[in-house]
Amino acid sequence: MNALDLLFLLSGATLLCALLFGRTRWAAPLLLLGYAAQFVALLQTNALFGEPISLSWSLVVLDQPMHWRYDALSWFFALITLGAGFLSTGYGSGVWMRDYERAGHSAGVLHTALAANVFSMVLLVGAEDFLSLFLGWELLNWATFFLMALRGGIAARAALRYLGYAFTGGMAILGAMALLYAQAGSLEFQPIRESLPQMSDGQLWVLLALLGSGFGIKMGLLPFHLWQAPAYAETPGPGSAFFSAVSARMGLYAMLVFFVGMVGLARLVQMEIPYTFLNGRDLLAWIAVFTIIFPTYTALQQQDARYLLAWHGIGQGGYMVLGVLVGTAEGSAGGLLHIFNHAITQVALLMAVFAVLYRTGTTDLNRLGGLVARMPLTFLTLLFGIISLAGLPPMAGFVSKLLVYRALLFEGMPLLFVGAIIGTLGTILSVYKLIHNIFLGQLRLEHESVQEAPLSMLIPMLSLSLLIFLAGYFPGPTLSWVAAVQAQLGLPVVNYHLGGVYDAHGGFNMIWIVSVLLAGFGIGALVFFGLGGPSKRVHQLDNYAGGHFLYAENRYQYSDHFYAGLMHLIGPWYRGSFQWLERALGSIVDFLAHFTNGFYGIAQPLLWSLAAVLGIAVWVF
Amino acid sequence: MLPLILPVVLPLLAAFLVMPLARMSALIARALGPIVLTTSLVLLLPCCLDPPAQPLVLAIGNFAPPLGIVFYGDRLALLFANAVALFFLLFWDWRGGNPQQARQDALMLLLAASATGLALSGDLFNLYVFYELAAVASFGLVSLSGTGPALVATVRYLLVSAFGSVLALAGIALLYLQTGTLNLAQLGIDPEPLQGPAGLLAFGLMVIGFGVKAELFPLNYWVPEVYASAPARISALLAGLISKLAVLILLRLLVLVYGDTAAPQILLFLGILTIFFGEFSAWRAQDFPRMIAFSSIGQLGLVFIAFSLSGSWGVLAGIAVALHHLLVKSALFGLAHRWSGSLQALTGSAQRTPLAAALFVLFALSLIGVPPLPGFWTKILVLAGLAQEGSALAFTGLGAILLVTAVEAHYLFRFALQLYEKVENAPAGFRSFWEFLPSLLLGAALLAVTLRINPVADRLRAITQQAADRSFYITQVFPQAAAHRKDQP
Amino acid sequence: MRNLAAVLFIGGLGFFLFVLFFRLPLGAPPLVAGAAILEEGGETVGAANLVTAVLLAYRGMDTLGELSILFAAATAVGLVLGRRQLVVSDPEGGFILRAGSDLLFPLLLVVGLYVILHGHLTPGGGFQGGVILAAAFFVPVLARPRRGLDHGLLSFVEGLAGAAFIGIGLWALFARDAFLEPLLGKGVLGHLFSAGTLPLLSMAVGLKVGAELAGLMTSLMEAEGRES
Amino acid sequence: MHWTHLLLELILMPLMAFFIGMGMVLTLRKIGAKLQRRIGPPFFQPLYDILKLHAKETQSSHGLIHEIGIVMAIGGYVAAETLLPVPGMNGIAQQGGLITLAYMTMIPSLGLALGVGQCANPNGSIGISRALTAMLAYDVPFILVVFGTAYAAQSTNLVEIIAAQQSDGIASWGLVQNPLLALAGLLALQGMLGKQPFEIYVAPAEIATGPMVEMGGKFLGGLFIMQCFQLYTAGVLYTSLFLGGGENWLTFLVKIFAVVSIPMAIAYLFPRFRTEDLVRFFWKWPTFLALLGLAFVLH
Amino acid sequence: MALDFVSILYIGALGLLLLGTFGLVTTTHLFRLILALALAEAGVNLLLILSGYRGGAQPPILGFGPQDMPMVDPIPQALVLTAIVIGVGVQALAVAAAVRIYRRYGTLDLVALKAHLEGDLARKQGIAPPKSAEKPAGERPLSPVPPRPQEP
Repeated sequence: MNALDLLFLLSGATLLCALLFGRTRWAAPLLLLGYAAQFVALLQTNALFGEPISLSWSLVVLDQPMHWRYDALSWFFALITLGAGFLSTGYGSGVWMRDYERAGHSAGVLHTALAANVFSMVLLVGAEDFLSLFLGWELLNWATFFLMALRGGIAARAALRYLGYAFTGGMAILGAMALLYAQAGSLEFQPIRESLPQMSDGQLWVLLALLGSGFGIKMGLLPFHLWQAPAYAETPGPGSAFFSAVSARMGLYAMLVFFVGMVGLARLVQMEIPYTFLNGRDLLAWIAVFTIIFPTYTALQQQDARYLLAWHGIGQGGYMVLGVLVGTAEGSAGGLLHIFNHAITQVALLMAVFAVLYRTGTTDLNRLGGLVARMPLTFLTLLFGIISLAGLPPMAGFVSKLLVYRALLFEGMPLLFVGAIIGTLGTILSVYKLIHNIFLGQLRLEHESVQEAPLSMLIPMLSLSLLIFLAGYFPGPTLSWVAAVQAQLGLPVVNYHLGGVYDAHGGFNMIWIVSVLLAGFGIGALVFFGLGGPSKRVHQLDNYAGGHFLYAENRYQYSDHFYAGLMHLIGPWYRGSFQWLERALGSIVDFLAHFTNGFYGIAQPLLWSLAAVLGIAVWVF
Repeated sequence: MLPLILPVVLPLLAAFLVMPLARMSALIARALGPIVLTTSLVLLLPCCLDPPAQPLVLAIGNFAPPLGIVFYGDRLALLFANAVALFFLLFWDWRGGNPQQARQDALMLLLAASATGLALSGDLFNLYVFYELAAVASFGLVSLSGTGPALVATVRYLLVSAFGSVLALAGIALLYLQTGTLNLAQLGIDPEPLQGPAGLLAFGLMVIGFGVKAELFPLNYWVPEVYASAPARISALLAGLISKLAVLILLRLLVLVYGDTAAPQILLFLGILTIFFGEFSAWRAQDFPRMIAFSSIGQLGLVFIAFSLSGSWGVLAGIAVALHHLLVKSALFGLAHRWSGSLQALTGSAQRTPLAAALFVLFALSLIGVPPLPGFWTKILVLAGLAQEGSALAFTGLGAILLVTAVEAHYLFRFALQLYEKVENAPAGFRSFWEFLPSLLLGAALLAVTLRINPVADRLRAITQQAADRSFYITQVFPQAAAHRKDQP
Repeated sequence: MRNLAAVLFIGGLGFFLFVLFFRLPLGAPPLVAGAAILEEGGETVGAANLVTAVLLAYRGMDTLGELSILFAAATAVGLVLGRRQLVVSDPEGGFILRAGSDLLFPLLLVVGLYVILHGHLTPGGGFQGGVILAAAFFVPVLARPRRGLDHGLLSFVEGLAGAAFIGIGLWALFARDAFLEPLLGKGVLGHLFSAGTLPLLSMAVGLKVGAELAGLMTSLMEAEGRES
Repeated sequence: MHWTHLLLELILMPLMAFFIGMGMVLTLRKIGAKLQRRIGPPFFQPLYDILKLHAKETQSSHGLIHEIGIVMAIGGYVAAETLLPVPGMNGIAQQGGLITLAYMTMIPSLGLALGVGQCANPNGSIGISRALTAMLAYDVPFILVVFGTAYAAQSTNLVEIIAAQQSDGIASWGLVQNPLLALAGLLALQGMLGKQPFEIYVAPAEIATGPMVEMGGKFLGGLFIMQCFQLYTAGVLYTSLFLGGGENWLTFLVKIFAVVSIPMAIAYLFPRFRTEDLVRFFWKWPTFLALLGLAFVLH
Repeated sequence: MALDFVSILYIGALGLLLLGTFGLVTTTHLFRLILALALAEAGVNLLLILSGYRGGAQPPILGFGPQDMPMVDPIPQALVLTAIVIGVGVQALAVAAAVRIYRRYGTLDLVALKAHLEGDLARKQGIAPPKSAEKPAGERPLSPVPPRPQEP
């Protein structure tokens, strides 16, 4: 039994524990232990820097072998999965869960759903043939659906919508599998890899469309992104955090395996679209850029913190795809690194928002404000998170985005570059609105006695904040993982050092940048606190504007239509365009159903049977 | 030889006797059916679990084929015969209490006998007779409740069924006109003349004729209303079992005579239309029986598509899909016994009967093909086969299956979520779990198959090997013909 | 519109059917199974009427199925029409009807039995005779609707007749290991007591058909007359 | 490079930037005064202003973030200056690059935004909302300009970009090589500095409606320092990208003062744009110019 | 090929079949449908019996005619006998059902009956009567999550 067997066993055992003991008091410690044990087993596999490791067991079903194997890519994704599982469980284990149960929900179900998600992801990222990939994929889809739906109500409807998308995606993948099987005679990766060069461009385009949409739906790539934000936002706290960290990235994982690992970017570039200047890679890259822009600006419109963050989660996925598609060492490193950096960022952000929800009972951005003095540590987490999310130094998100920008720049892709930047600017705008509307501005009277988030929630939040900062300060370790993944995928490998990267176009060193920035803050503090006299602290509720006292009972927080001017301008550009598409599809299904149902409403449809007979007669004649 | 003939004859005998007996002792009359079916099961089960190497071939009355009628029991036929006994026992009206109980039992026994006959008979006209017997018995059974809707539905069903019979009979006449024989094996010895337009037309007529029971579009308009108004047990048997047996006739014809012609294309085309109409209609269904009735139509479309694939792949895929649907759809109709009302009214049912709701979810998952449940393997067989086929129609079929499966998943889980919704005054549904015991058993069977997928697949392959081999069938029925043919080349 | 489409469809179908049919060897179809039966039917089964030989021996299973169908139909009709107390409103027939029916009854009975018993020799047989028997029992009902027929008795007869058919088959199964194989001596071709068990089977068929058809017709008539 | 040397550079660069920035503030005010036919402030007025503001007695703070915001505003620029090479001093320009610098300059804006947000004055929040929107507007052409110049030099390293421009006299200047980009950059600069017609988010004329509404005393003083840095950064950045950087201190100073003078001169010619109009403007003309310029660079 | 005796018979058989089918597909009156069904069945039975017919052959009864004359195929004759009885059974059942239906609904028109059927079924299942709201069973598919807290 090797380490990978152990990992799978432990993952299954954790799921079983959740199923059996999820309701009991020791559920949380037990599960935390389970995730930690999986983590240790994952480290033991040494799949990142060592040789890929195969599962000792394999299945043969209907003559189709099913293997599992962990390589650097699997390891990287499994690491994020297990980390997210561990932290979310930790976050939701203490008082949060007590509250959740008091509201009439079942802790056992939540634990089970979470463990099932982790288990299916551990299974998925080890897939070594399409059958095991699809098995993991579907398990994940249903585990996700389960976790989304378990709160009922709006969440269930969002989950159903998710299911509509995800299952359609699954079917697209299944169709692609059938085509691949017909071509390669097998579903294992190796024969498929060998048969892919023989395929015509037409066949590859079909595969690209099917697999691209199948995997893209999970990722929330345009135009399949509509399901994601409501579904993730309405999931209970730990689940939401877990999802946003890693769930959608499984689509990216599968895309990496197929499009980068098997088809290869070079082949994608060769696939010209007739009558345009575009090729396969450009097409995907543009989809990625629009995935950055549209969801980001949709996020800007949101009035609910959870929705806002969930929309950003979709948008950030675009950077990952974009970076990988650029294909240079820096670009793919940036894309891959952003998976990790975004995961920690998003988890921290959502945890902070759910902490606010836990304390105040709402995440409505128009019903909060001024909480900074009440929940300073949560504020700190959110601050670190938004700086990272917006891609500003000195946090982790900056490093990965910088790599992507540089790659785009040196590859000469100005429009994609500008698209990415526009997305970043939109992110800055929207995260400022987030932090402003929750923590700054007017404190509402009913929140005057709000306490800091409980310790069980603070610990994961603060440790993640630290991680965000450290991953920005010293990106070397994470870059070393990414480099191993690049080598695994056959991409050019990035030259990294502890502080950043260097290459023919220069490089950057985060240690210097961050150090200088910190020193700058020091100087700033020195100037500010040293030069002037002491300042007088005004009470939070003691405010005036334009010479008039503002009464605490009156709501004077500027939160509604925060960017009214901008929205006035760009609102009509994209408002509801995809909603329209979705509704149109729904209406088509509706119409078809209506049409087919009509047949069953005919009083005397023997004429149809006669027509069938006639048709057959014509056919055979 | 007893396993071939007694499962057909004994239920008939019992059916004839049950009404006179009921006048003497209700108890004996009630016990007769289960006893007979159990006997059949006992006779058949050894053949199915440990099948003989050679198929059982029985010339009725010792009249050598093609003079007399032949019963041909290969692994496939025996499996289905076994399934008949098993499913009739499962969905037997154990409760009783109907004033017309004896008649109902008699009809059930007739249906069982005809179903077994459909599985075993190797003579085309004999198959037609059993098919008609199944039809007439089912007319009686679906109108059991005697309500207005049931009667109207029955009459509509009867009309299309009779129309189909007329066409099927015309097809049989056309065949006989060309070959002078009705024995399937003999038809297969020299299929050449039948592969012309006239032979194909005969096949087409039979497709339409037997397609009525097999819920083939456009002959399936009776399905939703009949299943909505008939007792759920009967629906389970009709949708699960009888439809598959009707397909079985077409399978035999395809394998023996029409394998290399345009016939599979016809099936593929109609199958695509069937799956499309079924699943899309189900999407709008507002009550549970009709939802699964439409879903059943869709699944049978899948069966047709599967059987249209060439070679033994198609047979394997078809048998797998058919057996899977047999299991799942019967079980779903088993749930419809209490969940007979609108979907809306079932909101929150999981609160009172969590087991039934869980079963529904399990069956729904398997139905839409979620790995590792058996439904997935059957579906991937069909899809891979279609992709290998490579024709435009096959790709259309591929796309259609994928599309409608997505639709199917949506409506099934729309309902599943409804079941799990939290409401005040959750509907009671089942009074005890005995009421959905058949579904429970079938669910357990489904899980067992999931775990033992490879042995089951091996078994299916062995079945396919026999069923898909044209010359094997012919040799078994006409040893001399094979010898004769061997000399020829 | 619907009729127009129907006309077009029927026309098209008719065209194809005619074209296809007239390519076939009409009037001289291949004689495969039939030839063998014509060849050896007389010897193996011992019935002069080869149609009856086919019906009751070679394809006895079909006949059994057909009996079952009729039985199923009768049972289903019984189910559909229900078993409530009959209120027959039809008045008693006139004198001529009554006298005619009284006269016809024995005549039909005898003819029916004759046709049944000679089924293996001359055209006719269980079905034909059974229908005549049914008519024989139905005619008095027409004349005297209120009297009706005893459905219990009918069902008893039909049940027993069906059971007898199967019983003879099973007897063969246990005696000769083949269901429905004709037993007993073949006799001399053309004699009344020939063809082994065939006349017995014919008898069973006749009785069953007669009972069932009579029952069916009476049920329908009763249903017609019942006021609700 | 010896570490003491580097340390010295790191200390000197922000310090110089501060003083040059003060000089720029003075210049701007002088130019404004000249245009309005006033005499203008005395030479040390900027320094007086800063000292005066810090010396004020009423300094109401709305909380820690209010103060940290100012710290971030100053600190961010202090750090940014070390990324901007000046003649003879490169600082850590090699370790970062153009994009890093661009993002580094957003830190002060974020700090300011946080500080203003904490004040709970709706008018302040409105100002921030406008400022961020304006940033969205002018950054698009600006980023295109950055892209074009960096792509032309095949480097994001400012030292190399400057070196490339100094290789062949004026002919190799960015201004000559890519005049369209230079023009677009100039327009972006105008927005970045918040000068007319893009000064709505600063709202210098309406104290009560803008980011500064709650700022007094040393808070305003901090912002004043920040403005010095901001002017300096903009001038040096533009010079480095298009005017060949500084061959020596003299040309360097001339160039950067010239650069910041232009917006001031233009400013008085225009009325004010509304926020939406501002966005519309920047996404139309400068972006178009920059794209055109970029096309020249790429081909 | 001239129209010989057999051809005329075949034309008759097919004609009956087509006529019955025409009736089946055009009429909506239940009783007429049953009659049309009988017509089509007759046609098919004729077709079936013709499939064993050989020109100039005698009935398959031994000792009925001259010894050396060819006899017609006895099998179709037996088949037809079976088919006729099957037809009788089905028609009897149909008529019985029609009687009950007429008593229940007072009409034999299938259009009306189908409307009754749908209406009664809807009432029994507790769903909206057909063709009223035109609303699918649950939500529209892929419908946006309805009461979203954010602005539209």
